[in-house]
Amino acid sequence: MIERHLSNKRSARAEALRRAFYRFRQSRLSLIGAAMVATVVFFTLFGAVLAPFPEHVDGGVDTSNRFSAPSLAHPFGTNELGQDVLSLVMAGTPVSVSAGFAVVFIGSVLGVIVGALAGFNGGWIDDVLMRFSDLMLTLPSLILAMAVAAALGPGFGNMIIAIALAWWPGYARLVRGEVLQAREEVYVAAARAIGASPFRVLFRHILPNIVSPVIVKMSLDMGFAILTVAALGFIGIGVRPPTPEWGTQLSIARSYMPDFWWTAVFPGLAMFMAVFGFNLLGDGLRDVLDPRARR
Amino acid sequence: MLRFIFRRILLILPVLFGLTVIMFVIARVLPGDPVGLAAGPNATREEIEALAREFGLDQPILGQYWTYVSGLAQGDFGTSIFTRRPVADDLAAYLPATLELVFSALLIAIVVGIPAGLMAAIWRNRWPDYLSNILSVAAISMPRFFLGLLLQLCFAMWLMWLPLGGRFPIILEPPPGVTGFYTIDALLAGDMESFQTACRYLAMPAIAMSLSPLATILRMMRAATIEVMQQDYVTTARALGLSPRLIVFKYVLRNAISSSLTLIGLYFGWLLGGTVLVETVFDWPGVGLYATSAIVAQDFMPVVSVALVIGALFISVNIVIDLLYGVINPKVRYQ
Amino acid sequence: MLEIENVSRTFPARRGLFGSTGGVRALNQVNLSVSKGESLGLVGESGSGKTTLTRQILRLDTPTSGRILFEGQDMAKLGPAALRALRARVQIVFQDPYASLNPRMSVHDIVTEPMLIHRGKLGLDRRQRTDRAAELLELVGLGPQHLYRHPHEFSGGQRQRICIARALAPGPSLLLLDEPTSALDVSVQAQVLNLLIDLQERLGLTYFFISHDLGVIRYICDRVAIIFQGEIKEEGRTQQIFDAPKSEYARSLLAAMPEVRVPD
Amino acid sequence: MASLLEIRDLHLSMHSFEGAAKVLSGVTLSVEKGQIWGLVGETGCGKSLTGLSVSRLVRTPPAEYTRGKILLNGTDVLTLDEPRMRALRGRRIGMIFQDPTTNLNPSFRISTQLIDVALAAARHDSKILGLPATAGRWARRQAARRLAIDMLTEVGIPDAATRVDDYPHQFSGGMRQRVLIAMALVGQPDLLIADEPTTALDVSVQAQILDLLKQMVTVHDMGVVLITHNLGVVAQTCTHVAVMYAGAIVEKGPIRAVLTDPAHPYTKALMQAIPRRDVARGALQGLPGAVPNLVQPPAGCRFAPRCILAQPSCSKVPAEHERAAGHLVACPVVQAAHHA
Repeated sequence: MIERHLSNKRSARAEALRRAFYRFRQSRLSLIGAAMVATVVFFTLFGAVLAPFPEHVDGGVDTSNRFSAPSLAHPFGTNELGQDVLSLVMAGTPVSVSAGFAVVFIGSVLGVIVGALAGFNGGWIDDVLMRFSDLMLTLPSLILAMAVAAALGPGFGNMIIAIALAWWPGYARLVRGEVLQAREEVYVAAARAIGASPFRVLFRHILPNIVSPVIVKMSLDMGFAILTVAALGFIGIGVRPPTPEWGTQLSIARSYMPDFWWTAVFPGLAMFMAVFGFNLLGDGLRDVLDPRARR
Repeated sequence: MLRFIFRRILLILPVLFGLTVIMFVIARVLPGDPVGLAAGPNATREEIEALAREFGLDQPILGQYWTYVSGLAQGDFGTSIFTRRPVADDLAAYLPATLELVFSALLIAIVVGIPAGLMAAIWRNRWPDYLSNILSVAAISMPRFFLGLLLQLCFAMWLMWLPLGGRFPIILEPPPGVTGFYTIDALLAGDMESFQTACRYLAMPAIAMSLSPLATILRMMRAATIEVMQQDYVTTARALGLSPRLIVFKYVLRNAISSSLTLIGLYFGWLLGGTVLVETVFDWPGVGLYATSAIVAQDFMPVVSVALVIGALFISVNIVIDLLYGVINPKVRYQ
Repeated sequence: MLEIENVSRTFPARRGLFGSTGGVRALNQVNLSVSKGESLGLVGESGSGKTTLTRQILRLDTPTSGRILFEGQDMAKLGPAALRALRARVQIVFQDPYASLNPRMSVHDIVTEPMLIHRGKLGLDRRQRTDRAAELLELVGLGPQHLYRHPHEFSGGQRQRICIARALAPGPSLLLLDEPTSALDVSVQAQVLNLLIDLQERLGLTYFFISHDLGVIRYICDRVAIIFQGEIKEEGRTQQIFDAPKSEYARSLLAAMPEVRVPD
Repeated sequence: MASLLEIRDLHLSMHSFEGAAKVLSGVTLSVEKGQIWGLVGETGCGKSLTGLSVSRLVRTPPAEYTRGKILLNGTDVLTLDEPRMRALRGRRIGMIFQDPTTNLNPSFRISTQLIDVALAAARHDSKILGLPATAGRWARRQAARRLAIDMLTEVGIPDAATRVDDYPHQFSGGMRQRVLIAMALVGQPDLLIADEPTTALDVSVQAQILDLLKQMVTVHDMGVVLITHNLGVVAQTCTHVAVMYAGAIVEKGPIRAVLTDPAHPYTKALMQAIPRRDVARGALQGLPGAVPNLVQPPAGCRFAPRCILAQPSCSKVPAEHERAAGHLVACPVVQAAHHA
């Protein structure tokens, strides 16, 4: 008899989803953002495969064909080594996106652990953890990431570790604040009153209710993480060529401006579009998931 | 009030101490071979060891740390392995340039961002709001160094209206140093020509730098204004016949600014960190460029010092913001 | 059943950014006792110490001095296991039915959670817990068709019924009712009050009913205590206090009570 | 002579995700000077929207006035443009809201807030400040300040001349509500709309504020609409009462008449749900069922689905009939019984 009501459970969830989707659809910009992110994800998966000149992606050069302007054969032109810029830009997508994702993932996991510990326990644990993350926040994240990346040496993994180390305090602050707020909710007092263990209170009653702001921050941070990855590449302490990376491409192309502007403009635009997409999507998600920020 | 300021200033000290520890850990514990790099690829073992001795790098870490911190207490920031000059001198030379850039960028961001945010909120959900929304998301998404390159391409290379980079023409004498800000120094000296030159050099980097904080301040201001406009006291003011202009520009504005203020403080720190990229693009002789070249050379004394100075600046600005907050918000003041 | 003996709670002085505040004495030498099966009403205005007192009884907070005995046991001396067992015996229903249910949990999960926590004592398996939850929902005037819905699908009165079902789940003997009807409309309030009376008769519950609404207290309670600035100003049979209040404060409170009566 | 306030057959729809909710359907009410009307009903019955509509503070869209008039001294406020409406707010219509903590701006001294309201009202009627229309800025400011202090004294703020420059958080809840009453009265309005003015206050403070309201009506010769969910507050304060259910007034009249002889089934149900002095334990009567969905409200009487007297004739919109002098009930079943 009770099983029959399980269908209620599903229909209720579907109804909630439909409402969320309705709100999301209300904002045309977030839909555009979602479409852009879908494109970015598509190129992340297939960019290297679909590139018209895969041999250039692997480091092949074509010195006879240096700096040719955008044409039908090379819509984005070619660079100082005669490599097809379109192929490099397409193949750069997985590098930036996976690095960005890894940074946000590691940063948020670390930050959620630290923030939840601090906010839930309070007392000296809170003091120590929060003093430390405040300290990290005082350091400009880019300089910190640069220092760590330089100390660790170049390389994809090192770069991710370096940026993620500068990234977690933001999540720790956010999560701690949310936990502190959720801890005062009446339903948490109710859970404690029925004898729930601290572990249960944290995992069953507090954390599920603070997932939304964390997801919103993650989606907004994806864009910034991609930017930071590119910034390190631009300064010359990120990924090294021949790994195709947008920031590095831009930094090399800089010296060939203004005559060969296409070598700089197209990787830059790719970067901008990817970040723009994630930010629009994040905005839309915030409007749907975070009732306090809803306009 | 004075006691509050004093307490806050005392609180800076442990933070600075913590910063030195963090930076030292990064600099010394992580792998890397600064001496080897500084000595050059052809240096012999003996040469490298001599260099290491000269900079105290042969001592144990705690010893190095102690030397550094006790030096700091006397205003000695150590010596750069790479430039072989005292870091303090380098900082004194580069810091004013960075501050001038950051303050101009912040000024642009505030002067444009706050009114624009207010307007977006007033015209909420109509086309000026939509436009400002798209533009601000775009501005936040724009990599600062790419924007810098585009500005250079457009205004310096094609139109040739503005200089490509640098802070002042090398052939000219910069205005006499009082504040270290060329624009203000030129004005103080009454030298309008130098002022114009300084502004022309400052324009592109400051704009490239200001766009993202501008957009963030705009969005924050918009959200804050909308929130304030939904407060009960605004309904009461409307119900009692106050004009919309009075309500918005007197009652709403103050409350909205006071909630945007904290964000501006946070953004100051972010801007300080972000100078690295813009200074690199525009060859702006500030601490960002200094830190970048030091990092690439794995020369850590300058990096530690830049981080310290930026951290101290960040905290000081936030103390000032806290005070301002108290001025605007009577509840905090009287508690 | 419940004895509150000389309980005081002082909140220590706090140092703020711009100065410090003095200590606050939220409860001062409070003495109360509730016997089995009765309803004691606690009346007070905001800031009178009502909520602080509830938190002491639930052991969510500890008195600065004095002690609270539940069925003869000093609550402060209970070990963790005994405290957990106590949590099953003393339950609470909060004021705001919109805030006191976790929005991410289904009614089933909300009502079975206490049984899950106290499964050692209750000895119910998964299936039995679900069945019991369905029974409880029927007991409070809802039905098994509501089991897999979420709190936001219910009205205020229905939510308060869910809260009552959750409070009954571990089989308590004492129920703290902290303004359970203040957030509800009168017609719904009447239903919830009647439900509470009905449950008390059926299950032999003891009520500790906190409210600022004198009418509600008069309707439901056998005895009343009036609290003001952390002190009990008067205590006695409901009838007696409403007919002939002794203390000055009780008199002024009753005079201010907005009664529905035809004006002269 | 026109009534002070006359609401005629007011219909209001609210557009939302679910569709257009018909939140007010045929509200008719008239208020004269010297009367205190209690507008009672449960959550969502439209009592607050009715009050806000008089000051035209309901945003359109999402709201839309589909029918009816709101006549203030004979002028239909629904036809006025925003500047002319603003000339009425504060000057002809004063308003007080529920929460005294959030209705004062925390960042400004109460003197600033009171003076601004006084100056805004004086722009439409310079007599308020007791100055000729030609008076200079400074003189007007000074006069407004004096007026503010006088008003604060009148509403019972001790030592008003010094407290006037305090910030809202330096006052207690009851005192803040007094300040808000002073603010609403500073423009010498003819009509005061008080929306749950005592709900956020303790009982003893509530009694004081209600007494103050009654006193102000006699001193300033106003009409008052007191919106509340508490019938006890109405009994204590009002001269007249109107009971609302799901967007319509079901019963209204002089307070004595309605309380001694409640006729509409909803009014009766409401009275039986209140724990009064003579009600025995367990004898309260709750009202089963729920408030109807206003997007698709029941045709005719909206109370019919929960009504014990419901009959087929209830599917038509009920007309009001006069039960006694000024005592109107919108229920055909009761009417039939009354005439039988």
